[in-house]
Amino acid sequence: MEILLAIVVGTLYASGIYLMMRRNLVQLIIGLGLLSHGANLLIFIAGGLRSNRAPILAEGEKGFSTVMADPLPQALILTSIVISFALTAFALVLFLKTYRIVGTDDVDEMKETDT
Amino acid sequence: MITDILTCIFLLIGALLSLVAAAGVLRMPDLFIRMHAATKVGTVGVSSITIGLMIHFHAITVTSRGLLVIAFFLLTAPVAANMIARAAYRSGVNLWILTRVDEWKAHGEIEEED
Amino acid sequence: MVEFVCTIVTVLLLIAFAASFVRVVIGPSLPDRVIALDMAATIVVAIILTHCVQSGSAYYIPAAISIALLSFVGTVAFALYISKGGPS
Amino acid sequence: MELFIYNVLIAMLWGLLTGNMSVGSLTIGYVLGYISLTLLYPPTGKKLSYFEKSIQLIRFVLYFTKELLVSSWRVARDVVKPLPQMRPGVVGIPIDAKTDLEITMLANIISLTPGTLSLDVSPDRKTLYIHAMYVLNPDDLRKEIKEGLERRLLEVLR
Amino acid sequence: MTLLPSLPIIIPLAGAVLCMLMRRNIAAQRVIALVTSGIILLISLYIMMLTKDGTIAVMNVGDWQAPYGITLVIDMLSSVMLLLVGLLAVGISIYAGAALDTERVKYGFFPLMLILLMGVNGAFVTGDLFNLYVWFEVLLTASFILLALGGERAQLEGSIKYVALNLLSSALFLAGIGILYGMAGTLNMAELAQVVQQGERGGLVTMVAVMFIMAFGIKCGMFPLYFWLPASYPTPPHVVTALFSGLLTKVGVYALIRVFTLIFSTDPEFLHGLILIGAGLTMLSGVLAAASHYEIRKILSVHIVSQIGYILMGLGLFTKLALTGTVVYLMHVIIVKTNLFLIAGIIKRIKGTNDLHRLGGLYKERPGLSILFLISAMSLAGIPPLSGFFAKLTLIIAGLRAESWLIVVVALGVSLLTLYSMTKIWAYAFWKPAPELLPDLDPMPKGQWILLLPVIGYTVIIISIGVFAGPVFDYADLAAEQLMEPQRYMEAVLGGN
Amino acid sequence: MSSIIFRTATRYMFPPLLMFSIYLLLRGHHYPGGGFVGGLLAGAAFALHSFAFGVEAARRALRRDPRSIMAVGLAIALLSGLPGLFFGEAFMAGIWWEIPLRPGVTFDLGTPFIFDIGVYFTVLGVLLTLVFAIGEEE
Amino acid sequence: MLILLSICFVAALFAPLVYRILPKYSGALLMVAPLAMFLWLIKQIPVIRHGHVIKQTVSWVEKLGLELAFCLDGLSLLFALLISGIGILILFYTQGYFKGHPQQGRFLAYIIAFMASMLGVVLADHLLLIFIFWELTSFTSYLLIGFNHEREDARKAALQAMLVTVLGGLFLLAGLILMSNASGTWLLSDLIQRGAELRAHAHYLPILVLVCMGAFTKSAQFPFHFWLPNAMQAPTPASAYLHSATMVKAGIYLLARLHPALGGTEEWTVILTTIGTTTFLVGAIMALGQHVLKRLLAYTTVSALGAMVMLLGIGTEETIKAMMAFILAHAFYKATLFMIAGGITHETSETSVDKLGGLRKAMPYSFVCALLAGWSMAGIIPSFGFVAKETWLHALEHYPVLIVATVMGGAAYVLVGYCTGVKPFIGKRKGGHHLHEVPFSMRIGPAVLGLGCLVLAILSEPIGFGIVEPAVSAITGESHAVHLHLWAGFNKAFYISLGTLGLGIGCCFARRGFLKLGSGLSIFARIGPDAAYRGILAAVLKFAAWQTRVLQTGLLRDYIRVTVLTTVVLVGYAFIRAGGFERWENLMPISPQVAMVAMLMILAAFFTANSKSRLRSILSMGVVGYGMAMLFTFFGAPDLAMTQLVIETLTVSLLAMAFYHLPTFRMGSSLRTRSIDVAISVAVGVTVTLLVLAALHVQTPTPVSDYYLEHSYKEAHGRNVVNVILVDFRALDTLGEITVLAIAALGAYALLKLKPKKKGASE
Ligand code: NA
Ligand code: NA
Repeated sequence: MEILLAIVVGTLYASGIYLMMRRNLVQLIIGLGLLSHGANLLIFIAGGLRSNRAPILAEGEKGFSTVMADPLPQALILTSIVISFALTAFALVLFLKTYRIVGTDDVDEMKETDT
Repeated sequence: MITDILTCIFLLIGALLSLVAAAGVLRMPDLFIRMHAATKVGTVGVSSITIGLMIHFHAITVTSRGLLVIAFFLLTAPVAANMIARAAYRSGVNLWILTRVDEWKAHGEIEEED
Repeated sequence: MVEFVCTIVTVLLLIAFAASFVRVVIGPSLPDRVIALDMAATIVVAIILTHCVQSGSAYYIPAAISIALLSFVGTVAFALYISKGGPS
Repeated sequence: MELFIYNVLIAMLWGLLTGNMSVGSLTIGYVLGYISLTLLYPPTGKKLSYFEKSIQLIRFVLYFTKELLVSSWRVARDVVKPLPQMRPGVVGIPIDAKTDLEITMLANIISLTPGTLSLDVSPDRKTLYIHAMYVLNPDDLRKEIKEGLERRLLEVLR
Repeated sequence: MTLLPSLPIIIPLAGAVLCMLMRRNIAAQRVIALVTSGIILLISLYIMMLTKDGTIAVMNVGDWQAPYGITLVIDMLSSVMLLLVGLLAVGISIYAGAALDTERVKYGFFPLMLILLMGVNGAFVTGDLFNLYVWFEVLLTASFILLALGGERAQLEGSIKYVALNLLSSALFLAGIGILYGMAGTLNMAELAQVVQQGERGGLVTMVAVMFIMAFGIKCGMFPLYFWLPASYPTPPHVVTALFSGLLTKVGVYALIRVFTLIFSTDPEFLHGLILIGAGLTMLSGVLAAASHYEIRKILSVHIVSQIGYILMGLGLFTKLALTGTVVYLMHVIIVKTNLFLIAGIIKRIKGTNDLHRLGGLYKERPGLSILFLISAMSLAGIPPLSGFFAKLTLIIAGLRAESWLIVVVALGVSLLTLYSMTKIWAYAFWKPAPELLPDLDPMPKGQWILLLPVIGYTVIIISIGVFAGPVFDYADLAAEQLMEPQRYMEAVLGGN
Repeated sequence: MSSIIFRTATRYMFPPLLMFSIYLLLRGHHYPGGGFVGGLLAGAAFALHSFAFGVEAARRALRRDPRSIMAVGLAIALLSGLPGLFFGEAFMAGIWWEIPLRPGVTFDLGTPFIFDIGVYFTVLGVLLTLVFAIGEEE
Repeated sequence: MLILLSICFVAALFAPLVYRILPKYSGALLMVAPLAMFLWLIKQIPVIRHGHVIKQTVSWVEKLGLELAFCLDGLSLLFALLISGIGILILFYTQGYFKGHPQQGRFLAYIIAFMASMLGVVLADHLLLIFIFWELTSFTSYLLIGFNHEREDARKAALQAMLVTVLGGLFLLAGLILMSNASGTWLLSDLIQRGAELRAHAHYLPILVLVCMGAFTKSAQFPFHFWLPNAMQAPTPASAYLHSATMVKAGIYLLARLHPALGGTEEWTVILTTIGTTTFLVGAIMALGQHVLKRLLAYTTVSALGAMVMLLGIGTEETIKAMMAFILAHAFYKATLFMIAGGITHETSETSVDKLGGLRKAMPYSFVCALLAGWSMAGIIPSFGFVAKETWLHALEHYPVLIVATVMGGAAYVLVGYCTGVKPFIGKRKGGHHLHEVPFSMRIGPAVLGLGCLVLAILSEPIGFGIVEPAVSAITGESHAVHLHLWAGFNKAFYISLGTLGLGIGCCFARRGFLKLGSGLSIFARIGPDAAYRGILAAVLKFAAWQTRVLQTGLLRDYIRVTVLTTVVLVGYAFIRAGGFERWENLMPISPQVAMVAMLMILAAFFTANSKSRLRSILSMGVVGYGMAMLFTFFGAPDLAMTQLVIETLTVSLLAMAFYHLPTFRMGSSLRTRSIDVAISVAVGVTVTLLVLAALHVQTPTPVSDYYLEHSYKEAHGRNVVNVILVDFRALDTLGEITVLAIAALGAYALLKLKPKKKGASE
């Protein structure tokens, strides 16, 4: 199972990188999105898929009796999801603005600052 | 036991309905017809699965929340469908060639609106 | 039994999900893709609910409601986009 | 008055959500609902009358469920068939519904019923355009909706 | 310790929140920013007092004992970095208050700056790997916005590259964290270090370590990962570039130092060798790029890269003396670089441009400014007895002691080219007679003396680092000593078990 | 403009949505949910409002600028870390009070919960800042 | 010592201020600093004479072993006397030379700072301290050479001088550090004791070469001599001081200083003698072809420096004695001639010897001084130049080849002495305008030094044992008796000296020929070291521009490619180095749901990446997100599933809202570009997959999480462990997270609302 999921992670990273190398600003954003999906899934898998039971203590119980899913990677991924959402939102506006000011959404044409 | 069987039945019905809806979405000839399949059968499908869920747990908290799920779906689905259909119709999405009547005749008039 | 049926149900739902994904990909118009995605979200809700039954934990129900609501908001946003004449 | 009911409904909804129908819980629900409503409506002197219409409501729900199941079956069958039998069309239906709530409810109910999908309300709010899957005769369809769904719905609402 | 180590995080956040609440009151925002910066400085001084005897200050946030909660750890290196942040914050606040247009302030310059400081401080004090990631994102986000704020074309274009490449780095970082967590079952850096040093997972550890080199390498502007830096740094207002140059890349370097002295110290031959190679190429590539530019801010920006090379050189050599050099270099370069950018800002104000071909005559007209520039520039070039000299000297001694001839040759050569670049600015902007075509835009902009305040202050610091190199080296040496003995860090955090 | 149907539906969905968001916030400590998702849903409610009635109306319904809400949320989150200090514990240490609702039933109010409220408001403010700003774009 | 040195630096620091307040008396006031030093040094002569060494040490940078260690012995005393003594005179001279010049204050500051640095070089006992002052002399000389900064030539010359000397300085630094590493001490006085050890060390040759590089660049040895004539762009006081009397001799000083430690080996002798002799001759020959006063002097300075290195290279007691005498003689006559040359140019605005003449009437004082100095330079009795040359020739008794060289060089000195000391003053007046003598302050220096040439000669004996002897002892490391005589009788040396003079006079008559030769030699300007310097500089700049162009293409794609490829290669290498995989254990069995979701996600990712329609791309990404949510659901993460779905929907909606304002996809890349990108992306994918797989087999039980599961309800009052982690165990993360959210929103808002201003509005 994990092997299959590892391939998924690889695919997400690959697609993300590929999209980032395209010329369009929107593709850049989508690429970043896929990349963050990939990273999240990687944490999820690497953190260990030890159980499918949610780490939530049932009403009335005082302690867990069976193996639960590891809660820490979940918390990490949650944080990471939110952060990448924030960045995606900002990047989106940034790109929107860039398109307005530069007059194109072609990344290849944006090399004024480098030379 | 009986609850289990009922649960299974409702779940399966839901799944099959969703499958049918999906088939509709794939097969139907134009957007509007596809929407009939997508929104309605999907809604009924989810509701059916929710009923299965409520039967399975037969607990008041689960049932109340299940009812809420159904209620939210019944509330949102038609509105969403309406919004999309209206927008699509006005923006000139093609009707199926066999469409019999078009009494609205506002098809593709979006520009006038804005 | 329930667990087994749940697996079957999930697989069926996933097939439906795949079908709606195909519609997302082939379009042809934007509204087509949008309703297909909306339906995909609905199917995800169904899968989550099925998983509730399978795992015996009802924790996922609020998640289902949230998705229903959010996907509604999303669909509306797309509808507005379409009615503003946004290009696909 | 309408708002009051609505508020009570919200309070009950709260109870449902928390799974706790105690007085305290309902009060919290009421207060939350009140806050939400005040956000929506700045206080006005609007006054509405209302009475319980539970019997009509139940009748309506039963009718609607039947319609839902029947037409679901029809659509589902058609989807699976190798050659679909549908005759779609866009039809305008003159409506008696007046208020926003009435129009919306009607449109939604129509949309929920498989085989029909409301598209838009005319600017003069007198006609509801729908897309239907089986339009053998537009006038039959009009009649079916006006006599069936709209009448029963307005009964409940008025 | 229940509060102190967290204050460098709390105070700027509180200041930022206050600024956000006082959105419309620009004057109040300026005051808040300045006061907050002042408090940050005072706190960092106090922390320095506490840690100067070698104490490692540890605080468990929320009273959850390590490794379960997030632990804040301040050793000498962190302490030094915090102090630098404090110094920078005060100067930048003063400068920004006078230099920035009201529009930028209205749209949140000060809260963004304070949040940037929060992120930077957070990165310096945290003892938790994932928390480090969070602070990185905080400061990156703040920097994205500061970079783009204003919305001029160059800014936006630069921002896009900056955003794209830094997010790529974040994805790498995150992947590294995920794998490390899966391997060690903890995120606490001290415990991670313990697990890694038990050494059963050598191969994988090295792989992950390489990922960390890459992730932090992008952030700190290492060769060949630094492209975003020259593309973006010369675009925002000078005060923003000054802030960035002082802090952003340095956080990346700090992270590299922290992680590669504490956690990944098991395979120095390969890993630190890799860093050393990177360091050499970085300093060379950066300085060459600087030699090819004729715009002050571009020269200074690519020079950042070159200086990163020096800082990394100490880490790559991985001896106590080398790390001492690295710490001194950090102290030196943060202040000097910031100061140079601030001076470039003043030049832009006076002359309306930073283009060397269009500038001139400043030496004649502004002897004071000239001297301020010259001191910073020569410090950067390593002319004794200014701050940069001691930093480079230490690294070179360390390199020769380690018999890493090649890196020493590169470091010395780069030093010469740095001198070349600095004298280029000096010759073109200051010595050369002013080209006729450039009118003196604003002979004495009002409030210019306020802009000079931080510059003078930093210049005094630059000279002081040289003159009082003794005490400076005592601190740096202590920092290096702690870095070379990670056992102390682990004991301080985990309580010796 | 949007249709009557959508406007009406929004009017009736708005309060339950807000309520649901608060429900998620309150239950978050024990069940899935929490300040983040709660805040997002509250934001979604206002976003819907802005779709239906325009951004101006949504701003009026919100009463305060979303950026202020955001700042207040951050302030709450930050301040929730301080009570621990008065009890001699560390920054962000959880302090819990048991609030009796009725005899025998208590509600655990703790600083982590207050922190979650801060998250709620921050997220609400953030989402609306974004939605309104993009919505107001020409 | 330290205090006196500090006073000098302080004087430099306050020079502009002093000048601004008291412009007329600034020179005199500031002179107090070097004067104090000079007097103190004079006082020490007897002490040093008796073989004592004065030391002073103040700790500075303990951790680096760097101390402010100073040591005064015979060698440093001689140099320090020269530096402070001539420095005083130069300050007088400056007063007149720069009268009314707006930047005189700055000049004073620079030159006093230089003087202090130079004193530091010769007094320092710590290797690093020497280097510090060494670099300071380079730096101050940069400011001095570039003093006429509005002239491009001056700027270029300043840069050249600094680059060359600093380059040498860096070599020197490396040499010094290696030396310290090899000997285990930083102190010169200790180092000298460990000479044998050092000479036997494996790093001896590198050390020697590095130190020589430092010394040769500073002392303008061939092939680094070119900067010195160019440095004549400096104002004359600076040239007189730096480029004749002091700075250029720093290299000589250093070599002399290190002679006991490094000298006496074959390598030492070969390197120093070869380079020294070459420089001596090259300088002399180049001087012949010059007609500009200062350049004439500059080339002979180069030559003289070569002679000193040559003499030091031979390293016998005699040659060292000769070297010291020559240093003394050279400092006196060369500084005088420079000052006279400056005075002439100051009054006539003329720089070429050939356009000058008949100034004796107008400038009698100058003439006398110049004559004395020129006399000494030509090495004619009675002058100290003669004494030095006698000693020199005597010392070279056993080196006939070098004697020939000396004769040739000496002849050139005669010519230059004539051209600069005599020729401008005799013959017909050239240039009609009204001329007068230089101001008084400009006469003091030449007068003192010019007379000094004579006086020293007369006082040869006491100078010899009082000053030269301790210096020689310091260089050789053992005590010697030095006797200098004005008149040593008609010995071989005298005859050779006489011959030299004759040859020199002959040269004076053949000067026209030499000028032609000089223009012929100007070919060296194109192929010589100067050209090499320019060529190297240009090549470096060209390479720099090329690398910047190649690396900083401006294309984000290129940046990502390089970044990603580097990562892939290095991680892949680490993977191979680690020996690939081990076996996996405890993998979960494949479940059909998960497998399907995985396949769907792969497909969705593919369609996201490969789509001509941006909405298809975006919605496909939504599907990926839904897939993530389903995985989270299947593996027990309800919070994650919920958040993922909500966020995914929001993201897609926000994108849709923004799309309204963005154009549709238009630009595609070429097939080649896409193929490369696909290859790179696949490489990334494979690497990441391998990484995850490699990570799978090392998973450990997670004690941290068990702690959370156990304590979440008991101590943190929460049943939902994930939420408890977020708001309690790791609340700080969440605080950071919402901060990110808040500022991202703030930024987006600002970006949308803030309209860019017109150009140049900010800063
Ligand atoms: Na639906
Ligand atoms: Na929906």
